[in-house]
Amino acid sequence: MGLGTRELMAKRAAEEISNGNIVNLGIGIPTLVSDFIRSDIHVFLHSENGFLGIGPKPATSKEDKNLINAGGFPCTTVKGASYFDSAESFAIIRSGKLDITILGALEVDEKGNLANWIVPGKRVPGMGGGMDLAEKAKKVVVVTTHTNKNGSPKIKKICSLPLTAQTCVGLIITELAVIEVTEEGLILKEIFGGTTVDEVISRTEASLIVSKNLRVINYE
Amino acid sequence: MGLGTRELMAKRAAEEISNGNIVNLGIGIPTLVSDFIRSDIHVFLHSENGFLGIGPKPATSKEDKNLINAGGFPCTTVKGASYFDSAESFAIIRSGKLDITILGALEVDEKGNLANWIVPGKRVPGMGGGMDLAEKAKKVVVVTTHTNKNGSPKIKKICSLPLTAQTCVGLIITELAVIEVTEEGLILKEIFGGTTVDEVISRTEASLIVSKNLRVINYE
Amino acid sequence: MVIENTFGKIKRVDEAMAYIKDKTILMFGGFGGVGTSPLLIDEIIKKDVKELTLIGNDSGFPKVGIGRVICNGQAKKMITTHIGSNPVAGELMTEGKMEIEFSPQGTLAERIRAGGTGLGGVLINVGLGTIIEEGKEIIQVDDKPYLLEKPLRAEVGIVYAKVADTFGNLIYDKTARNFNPLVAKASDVTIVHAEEIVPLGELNPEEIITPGVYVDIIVTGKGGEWKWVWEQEN
Amino acid sequence: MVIENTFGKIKRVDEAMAYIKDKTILMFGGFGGVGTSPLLIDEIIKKDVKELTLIGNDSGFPKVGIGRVICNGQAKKMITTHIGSNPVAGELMTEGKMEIEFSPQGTLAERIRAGGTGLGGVLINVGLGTIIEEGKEIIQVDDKPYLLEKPLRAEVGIVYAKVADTFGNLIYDKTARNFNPLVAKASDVTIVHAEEIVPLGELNPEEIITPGVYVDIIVTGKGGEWKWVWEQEN
Repeated sequence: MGLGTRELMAKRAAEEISNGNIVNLGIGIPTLVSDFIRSDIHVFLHSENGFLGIGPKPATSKEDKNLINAGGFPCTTVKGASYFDSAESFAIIRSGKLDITILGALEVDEKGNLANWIVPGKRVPGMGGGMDLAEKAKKVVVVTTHTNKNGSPKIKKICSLPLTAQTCVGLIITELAVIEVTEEGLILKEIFGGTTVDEVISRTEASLIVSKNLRVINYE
Repeated sequence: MGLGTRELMAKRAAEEISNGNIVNLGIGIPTLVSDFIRSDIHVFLHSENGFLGIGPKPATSKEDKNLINAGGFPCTTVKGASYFDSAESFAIIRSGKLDITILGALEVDEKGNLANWIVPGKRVPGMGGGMDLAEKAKKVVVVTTHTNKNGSPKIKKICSLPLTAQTCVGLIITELAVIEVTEEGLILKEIFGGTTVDEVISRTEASLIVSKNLRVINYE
Repeated sequence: MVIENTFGKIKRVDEAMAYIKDKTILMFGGFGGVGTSPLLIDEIIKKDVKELTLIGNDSGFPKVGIGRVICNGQAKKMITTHIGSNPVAGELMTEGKMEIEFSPQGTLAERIRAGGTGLGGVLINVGLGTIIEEGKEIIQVDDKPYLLEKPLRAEVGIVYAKVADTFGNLIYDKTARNFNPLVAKASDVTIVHAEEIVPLGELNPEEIITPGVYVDIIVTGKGGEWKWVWEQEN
Repeated sequence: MVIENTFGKIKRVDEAMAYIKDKTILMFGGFGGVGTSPLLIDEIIKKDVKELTLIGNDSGFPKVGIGRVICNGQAKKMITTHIGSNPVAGELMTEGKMEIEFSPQGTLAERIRAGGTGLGGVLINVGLGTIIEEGKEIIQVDDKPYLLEKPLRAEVGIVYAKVADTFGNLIYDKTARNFNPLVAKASDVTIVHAEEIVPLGELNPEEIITPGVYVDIIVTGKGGEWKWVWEQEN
């Protein structure tokens, strides 16, 4: 049985995580990443509400109403977990102790600017912890569909939506490609099997520099 | 057996403490105050290092090297005590949760300015927590000898030494008298038995307004 | 076990509720409703006080946490980080019936901590180059720009704890801690709903998270328990 | 009990000491020497590194805590609140051999916390109208003046804990906690001397004071224990 598109993206994102990393996973596809973290490494998942060391989802009827991740879902703890208040939770982020955050996006641009919290006049949910994460994590990985529902590119020359944080994104993972943000611009490093470089370029507004060592990802 | 001068001052200072009060006692004479707090009230003594609920001195050989008050001496805890870090300890002070601090003084003046941390060129020990306490406690009670070793008044028109905090002192207790700091000036409210109003005035540089209800303190 | 009310802090719920009135500035613990007192939320709805200013992490869900108060039309303003889980909050905002001031989550937590710690403000560089800058002073420290974020305090704070002793020393339960220790410190009147009240000396001094010095009123009791979204889904 | 060094943080004392060199900016936990690691102080003296900048609450006593390092002539500067318990520190200052920068105790604690919390500074109104104002920017917030107090960080922090697990989650012992949790967060390299190291999972997540995320190196062992002043008096 092959992986769905969301799972492919999550699996690729999990490759970014190394032993000992402190990781924060946003809601949506990023949450799926935890299923693909290598079993031979030990990482700590951080939850904004005030908790380091998220474990797997509990069995039904084993949920604890006071043990909930930042997305609002029941969870468990791993060995070495700790609870703290929300100020301490963001102290961990703000002081640069978070190795990786994996977030969704509405738009990303050539400079690595990220917009993922507001569509003025339409959807104004608030930024939650998104600005802290995007601004302060050592590495920001964006996992997003390559285009929006209307087929418009989400990887833009310049973000048009209000920003979450400036020049924060390090890596973009979509269902088509993996793109690195560098000072030289966006580098197309990898494509998923089933697409082509031309398709990726045609569905991207931003300029892409095609890597000389382009990897084609074929899981399984 | 009568009380010594230091104990008389400490006993008078203890009268300022009410049930439920959070109290910080400075080193020296203020430390003695705890021996005179009424046994029918429940107060919590605060220690700057990070501790609320100081108990009596432990028996010799029962000392715990990790249970020490801010003055550096072994202590015990009362029921309801809590430990915290030094930032939290001063959060309690800075946020106005300390009802009374009882401190020593080098000089106090008519406006309630306090100098108790530095004698330039002579003694520069640092302010420790003195500035926080003097600035932020709800009530600052100064316990001090009326004059210094040379017989010079410590209650001055204007402090000449560098200040610990401005207009912070509420009450001054010496071996001769109890003086309240008000917007009208210093009010001589009480004298200890054995002295006279004239003696107090002659040994004070600041102007004193003698209370119409002058109390003469005769303990025992 | 006899509980002596040595400090007079243990009160009936109606005595506590006397502090929550029309126009009260009310801060609440909780994150997605977890760690928000069901009992006190229920009482606020029963009392039907109006024009509250709410300060807290998020607007809960329509039937969970502070979301119930919002859906009951009791708030005129909210200072928060996220309202996405409560569509009614978004509608009230769009219709101009509830003013919303957004703060990044870490900034909100630090602003509340600053309020409870007697600071005049904190300098934070999250939100630079975004609309969060608007109306805020930018302060340079060693040639780097920071936003001057002002402290937040409330007239009344509602806190949900696992255990309180009679002085108000508190411990919390797992992720229900979240904003509660911050709210406890930043409110003129701190009302704690404790699942259990124990005599003085029962709590280990090493494990106390909130020293009782910050707590004014302690209530206990059942009431208002909601069904969680994940229970509703099942 | 087998301790697995899963995160590679458990090291020998000499490996830890490699980070403490001439001119290192060194922050230390402790208050009057209580909560300062005797082992690490002893090693610093043995290594005889010079021109240290020390950041911590006080200068200890001549034979206790950081005081031993100061009396050994190893510090060129100290940022602290009090040196009264160590006459040698006063002499070195008077002779111009050690520069002293005084901060009020609560301000020092907040400056270190700010350094460990990624803040650009905090606004505090303790010290207004005193010589503590000198050289500091005054910021008005809602027409009230505050001093802009800058964050403090160190290259190396030495922390004394009661128990560490292999990730570096820490608990402390009574008043030996004091500045230690603040120092743990504000140092580029945090070295913990734990009285005991336990396997992951042995510490209760509710009781952990310092999350291991802040800890880089964990050592354990005996050495350098001093006689306390109150023991010397007996």
